[in-house]
Amino acid sequence: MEYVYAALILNESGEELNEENLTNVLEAAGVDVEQSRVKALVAALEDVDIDEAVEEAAAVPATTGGAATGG
Amino acid sequence: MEYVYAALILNESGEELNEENLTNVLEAAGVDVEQSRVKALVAALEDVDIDEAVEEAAAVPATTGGAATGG
Amino acid sequence: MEYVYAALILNESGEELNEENLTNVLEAAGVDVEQSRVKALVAALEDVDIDEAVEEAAAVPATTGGAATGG
Amino acid sequence: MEYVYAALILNESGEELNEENLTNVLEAAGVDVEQSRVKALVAALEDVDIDEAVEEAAAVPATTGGAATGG
Amino acid sequence: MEYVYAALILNESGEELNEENLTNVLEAAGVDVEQSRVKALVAALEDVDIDEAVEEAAAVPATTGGAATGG
Amino acid sequence: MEYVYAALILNESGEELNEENLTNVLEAAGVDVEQSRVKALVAALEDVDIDEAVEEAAAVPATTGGAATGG
Amino acid sequence: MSTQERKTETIPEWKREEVDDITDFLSRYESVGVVSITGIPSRQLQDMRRDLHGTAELRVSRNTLLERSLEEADDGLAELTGYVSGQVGLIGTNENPFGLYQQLEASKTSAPINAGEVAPNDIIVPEGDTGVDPGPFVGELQSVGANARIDEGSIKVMEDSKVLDAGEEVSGDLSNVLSELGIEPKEVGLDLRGVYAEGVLFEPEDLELDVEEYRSDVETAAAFGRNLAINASFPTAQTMPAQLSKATGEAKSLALQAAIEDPDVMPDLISKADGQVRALAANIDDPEALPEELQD
Repeated sequence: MEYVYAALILNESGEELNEENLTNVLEAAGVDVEQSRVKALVAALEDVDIDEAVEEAAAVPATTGGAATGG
Repeated sequence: MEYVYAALILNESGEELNEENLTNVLEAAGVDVEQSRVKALVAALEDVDIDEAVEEAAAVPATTGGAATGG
Repeated sequence: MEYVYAALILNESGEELNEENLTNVLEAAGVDVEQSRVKALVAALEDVDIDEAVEEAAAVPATTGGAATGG
Repeated sequence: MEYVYAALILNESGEELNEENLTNVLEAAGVDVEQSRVKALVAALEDVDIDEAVEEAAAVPATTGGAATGG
Repeated sequence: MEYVYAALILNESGEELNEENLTNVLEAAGVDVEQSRVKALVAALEDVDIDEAVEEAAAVPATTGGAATGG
Repeated sequence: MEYVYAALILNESGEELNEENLTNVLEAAGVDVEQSRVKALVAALEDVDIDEAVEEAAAVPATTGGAATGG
Repeated sequence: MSTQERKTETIPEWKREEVDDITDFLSRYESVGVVSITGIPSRQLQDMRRDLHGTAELRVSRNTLLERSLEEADDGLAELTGYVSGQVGLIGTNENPFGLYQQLEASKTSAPINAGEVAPNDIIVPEGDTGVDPGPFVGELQSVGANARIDEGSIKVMEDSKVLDAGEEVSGDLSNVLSELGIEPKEVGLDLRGVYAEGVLFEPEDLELDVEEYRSDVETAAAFGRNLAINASFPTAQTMPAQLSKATGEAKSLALQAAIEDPDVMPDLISKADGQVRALAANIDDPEALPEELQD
């Protein structure tokens, strides 16, 4: 999840969400960065409204998780 | 939330959650870091079991999503 | 469910949902394709708005899960 | 989601869930495959019990459909 | 329930819901048809919006599911 | 759903659930029968205990009533 | 300048040495605070020093000398002189000031309050059974302002009752009642008034951390990360099971709605058909038209 968190920091700081910035944040945290994952993340987020996606509860899986703990 | 995200990255990377590391991560993301917030976060998280909180978060969205109907 | 997943991929890629394309996807996955099931699937989906049907999956279980944890 | 669907087809067909097979399935569906996403998916699935995750999902909508799992 | 199912099939096929059609469907299924029930059913459904009634069934179980596990 | 309804009528009348009988019921209802769907249905039902599935469904509405007032 | 020089010259040697010593103390620590030590017996103060050992150091002296040292320290510490009044000491630490504050708060203990002392906060007699047998004590409680009465063989306080406002003096009667009830309204301990840490002045309210709030922030951040990963369909090891479930749920929903003849959804399709037939039957008023199983 550290890659996702890094994207979220960049989203809040207003810096561009690109491979270089992501890599910098992760390296500063001592993460052994995999470029393919950075690339994949940038690609996955390309058309995503992060602020919206973050608040939208991921319906199904969350449910599953909830049911698992709740039941 | 960027300070908290930074803490979560450090938690995953296994690096120590201290003022210096937090500052580094945030600065790498272009955040104009406030030392007092960093200090407060480090002190507060000393008493928080981050892994446990993260696990609970996985269960939470279900509750959130369902609160409307379930409540 | 592999036939249904194949239909969902075609729906996302924007390729036509026909017997040939479905067969190709399934064969690429090493599935021993039954033509009658492919035919039946295409027929069943003829008048269905797949995006809408998929969205409903997200909507419904949220309620379910919420109640499960909430109760 | 097309990458995840592709993984699920392979899981059902019993073929190995590797980069090559995923790429083949997606390409057969006309997806413009990004290798980084394929790589990231395979890596993320390494320690996941797919059947278990699928079963959990199956439990939820079943309730929805009307078949009482709980009661 | 076979009489009511027969009515549902006629509703989907678009054929008129009359005594003759109902009888035909039921006889094709090997049912020993009682004319009085056929008559009564046709009369009872005269003022019922079948599509609406059926849709209600789809809506209910969603709630049900949650309650079943949650309660 | 007409194919499923037809299968359920046959299940109630006690006639064999095969392609021929299904086709007869559907044709009697004026359905333009697709053999592939009939075939797929018979195959899909091979290992399903219909009475059990119906019973489970029957258990739900009772709960529903309770949820409506109780929830 | 001349007056100050003269003042400096008139300082006795021991004071000069004391100031030098305090100045040295100040230079050893990244964070320096002023703590009130009012009402702490000297033996308890010794215990507190020992508990702080390794984390922070307490330095007590005459206030004038503390002030002089802070003023001479010359790196912003002079801002702390405003907190030097009454019985105070300086506390130095290289730890996080937030952590220091928490530690000091946690080390505070309660103590009884004597007649003639000023209440540091509102004094409340809590609702509940006092455990005291019926007798004149009920009158004493009532006279200090507690809503008390005899109930089921003992004296009960019917509701939380404020018996004194903060800043008011404790009467002899109240002191007796409180001690009979075992209520210790005073908090005794090192009370941090202000801390100067690496260029920033913190007051107690700045240092008070709501740990629960931080915990819930962590949960929110984690949930946000999870939502983003799933909604953007970015694979992570933690969210993969959820993502697989989501995909399965979608396929199932499609299969159910399109009535796709797939073995995995047949039981659900049958259930759906059964639900529909029952829903339709529910709209039929004439029992003659209903199958036996649904007739009354």
